[in-house]
Amino acid sequence: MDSTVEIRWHGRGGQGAKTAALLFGEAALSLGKNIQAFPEYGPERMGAPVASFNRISSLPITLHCSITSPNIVIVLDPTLMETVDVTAGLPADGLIIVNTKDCPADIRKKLQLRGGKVFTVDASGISKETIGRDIPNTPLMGALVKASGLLPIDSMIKDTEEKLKKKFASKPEVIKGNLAAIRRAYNEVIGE
Amino acid sequence: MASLKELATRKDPLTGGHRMCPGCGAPIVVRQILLASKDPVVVVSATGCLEVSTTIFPYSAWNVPFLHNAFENAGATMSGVEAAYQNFKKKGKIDQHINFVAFGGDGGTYDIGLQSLSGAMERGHDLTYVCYNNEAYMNTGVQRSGATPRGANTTTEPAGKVSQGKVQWRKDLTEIMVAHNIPYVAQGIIGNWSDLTRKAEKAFSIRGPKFMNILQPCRLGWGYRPDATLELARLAFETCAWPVYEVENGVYKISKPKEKKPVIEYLKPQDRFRHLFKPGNEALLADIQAEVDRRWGQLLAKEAPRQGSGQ
Amino acid sequence: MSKVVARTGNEAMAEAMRQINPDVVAAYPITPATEIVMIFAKYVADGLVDTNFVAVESEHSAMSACVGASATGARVMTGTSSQGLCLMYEILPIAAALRLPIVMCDVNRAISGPINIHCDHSDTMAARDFGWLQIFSEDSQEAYDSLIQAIRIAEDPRVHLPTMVTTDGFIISHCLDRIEIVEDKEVKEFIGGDRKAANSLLDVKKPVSVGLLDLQDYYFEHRLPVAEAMKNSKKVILEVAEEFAKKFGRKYGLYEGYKLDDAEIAIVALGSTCGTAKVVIDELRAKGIKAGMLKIRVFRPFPAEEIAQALANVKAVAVLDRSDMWAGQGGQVFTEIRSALFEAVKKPQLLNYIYGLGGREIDQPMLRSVFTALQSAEKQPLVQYLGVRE
Amino acid sequence: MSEVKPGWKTLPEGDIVKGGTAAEFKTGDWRSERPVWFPERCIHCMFCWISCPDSSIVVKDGKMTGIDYDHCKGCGICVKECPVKPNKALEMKPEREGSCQR
Repeated sequence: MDSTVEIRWHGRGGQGAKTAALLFGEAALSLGKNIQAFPEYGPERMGAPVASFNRISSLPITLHCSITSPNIVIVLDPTLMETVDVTAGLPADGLIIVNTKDCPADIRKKLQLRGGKVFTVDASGISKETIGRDIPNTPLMGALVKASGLLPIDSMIKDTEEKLKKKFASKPEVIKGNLAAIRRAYNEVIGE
Repeated sequence: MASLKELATRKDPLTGGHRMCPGCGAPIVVRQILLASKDPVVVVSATGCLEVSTTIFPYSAWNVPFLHNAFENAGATMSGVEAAYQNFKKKGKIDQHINFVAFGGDGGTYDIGLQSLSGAMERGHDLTYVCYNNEAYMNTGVQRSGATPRGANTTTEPAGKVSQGKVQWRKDLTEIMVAHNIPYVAQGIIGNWSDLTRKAEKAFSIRGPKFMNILQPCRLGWGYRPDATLELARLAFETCAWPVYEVENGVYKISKPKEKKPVIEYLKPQDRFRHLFKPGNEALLADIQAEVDRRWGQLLAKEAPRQGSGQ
Repeated sequence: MSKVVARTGNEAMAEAMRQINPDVVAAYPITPATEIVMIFAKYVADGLVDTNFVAVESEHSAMSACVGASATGARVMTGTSSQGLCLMYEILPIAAALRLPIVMCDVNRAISGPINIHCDHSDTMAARDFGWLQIFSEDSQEAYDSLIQAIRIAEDPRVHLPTMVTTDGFIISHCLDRIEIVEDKEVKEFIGGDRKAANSLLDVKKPVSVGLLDLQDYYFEHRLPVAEAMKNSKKVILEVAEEFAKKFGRKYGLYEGYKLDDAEIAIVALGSTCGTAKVVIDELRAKGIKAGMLKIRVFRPFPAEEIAQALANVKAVAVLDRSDMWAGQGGQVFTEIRSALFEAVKKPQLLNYIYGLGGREIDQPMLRSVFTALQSAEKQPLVQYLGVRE
Repeated sequence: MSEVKPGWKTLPEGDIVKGGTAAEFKTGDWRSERPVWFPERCIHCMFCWISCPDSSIVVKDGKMTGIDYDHCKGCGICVKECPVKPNKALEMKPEREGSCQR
């Protein structure tokens, strides 16, 4: 991977789109990549559609402009597809990963998508079962790794475990749940 | 006092389509207070959640004239609006009565805007200043303010390994306003629309400076389910953590809960106080209860005894 | 008919304010501008004006109240100086972006630190990027005349920008001078009735929202029109000046050339220093030295093309800055003039003198020394400090 | 989806708009759950109307007539404040169900 891979995360304020981009960026960094992770800053409140972004590259990244044609789009909340143009700028060989109980074919129809490759995973369901709350962002990292092949899953999980250990030192169950969620989403994500 | 049916015939001062969080209390404060005005209103807002989220160009949620200037100057800005109005009235250019209402969050009122507010009150402008008080700087991400209660977790005075959130007690702005000897000061909550609209009606019936300090739970900064906004405010009243009262021309009138609940019933449902319930913090909880009791007692003592007054 | 009276700069400004009879004045005391609002407050107390005077608790609140009042469509004025102006800085560009034609009497004074109450232009120069028109006055007469013109300029639909008219602290503000005052009725006629605002915050039937949050998609589109209005204001300033000259006989422009047409050496200056310089220039002229001066009256908008043209045939020019912007490359006026001359095919050699900070004296020998240096300008350092001890 | 926004020459002077334009901005898509109204249970007490932060309870002639789903963000306050017993006149329902059985 010499060229830069650009990722756009679509979520709602409070859903963890920003955190997902940060966590994924950090994991890629510890695996030797050059990375950027940045949110879209606005006055939007909890529940409002928001986006965050990653650039991942084996070369230094000096671009500081917004991402308009992402290689990968991740949708944290399926209801966003009703109003947000989630496929905007997605190239013919792009990937879109959606947190939904729907099948990829249904999503393709819904988005009227011609090119690209569609993946779906019930990240909300997985997080409810593993973490106990609807926080789809961590499982989607697992789905992203599987769909994109950007990073080896074991190293990514190991890195995330270390990050979470620092953050949730007193709550081992949260760490366990998150790691299980990533692993399950990695295994359960369906492509076309 | 206007019934809900009557209030519902008035034009809604705020449209939907603003970008406040789902379940936010601030627009509830605005709607309940402004709906209570029979006369037209003109609004000034300090910078803050309410202002930012209701006026993203070209979308304004305000169905009434609205002006935003800066963070710390809602009092002064409204002073200017009101002075111009008085001038036009004197010259016969306008005869319509208008209620002037300034809104500020606790940051814009207790802290950075206190001087401007104090000046406006002291100069006697005919305006009502409403603090929608969510007890921290929510717009910038839950930083402590002078209104933040002791023990609350904020991003600039967080709960950590060696400290348990905000160390200091909150400042009593309502009493500072009472000390301005203005004709009407009220402290209230959202969650009791009849009390809040009645207080607003009273404020609008009085000429001169009025101040209202309205506790408004913030789901982001306080951490609770979005449908519990009004319920939490009621708990603040029922535990006397946030006394509900009014001071008209120096005379106190206090709303007393049927039964004063322990303050932990109010603290427990909120994420910002979660750390207080960890083992080792019992003394701090007791401390908070003691301070609530002390302040409540102090307030009760200010109310003139009803018996024997001949009224 | 005008009458000749003795007035200090502050009195002259207050007199103009009385004749303008604004709807609202909000102000706070600060030396050396205090007198303006004190005198005006007495006019209010005596019923000589219809103004609502708001004696606020700070300059920040003064400007905030001015914004609030102006948003109703009222004609609004204020006065301040130095730290007071500094305290207003936050609100000054808001007034401009909201296109509120507030008019301010600004008495130039040094800014802290160290604290100093005397004249220099640091306060006003630091406010040069806030979308306010800035008109400097050499004396009380100019301050009086410009303040009356400022109402017309600021409220012109092609401008709709706030405007400050300045005098030099103490040197003019507290110096009794001969000035000609026109009749109240004539001022009223010249101004032409009440302010005509397109929108009013008091229009409860057609509610507007003013001062909204702009994001990446609109902020830029709301900033550019201020620059455009600033450009357009040049024409308006000249039109208003012409009408003023026709009615009252005194002529004003964006700048004033003093014996500049055939000058070989010249200075550029603002404010009271220009009066002293005129005497020095006359002396030099008597000795056959072709000295001249360009007095900048309007610093915002900056008359760049006009100044470049006026200085084209001068051999050497010294720009006198009564403020230092601490950039290590001279003062604000110098930087602007240097930039204005960049494209000019014919341009003078430029020198910069920073002088008179904190009320430090600027007298004839000092000004003579500047002209002497200009005679061998090529040997001089680019930026020099005049009148400071080594 | 990209709207054409006015340039600086066509925008009105100053930072000003007509009041109430936010009604054109839809926030209904913020919802993950929606309140559903059961008119037969409704006593038209207006508690939901006076408590709604999004001005999304539609009232005509002193009676509740429905919910403005264009703007309702699904906070659930209306349901919580509804005093009707035993079954409230408002209930929260998931905004959408999935199609894929796994």
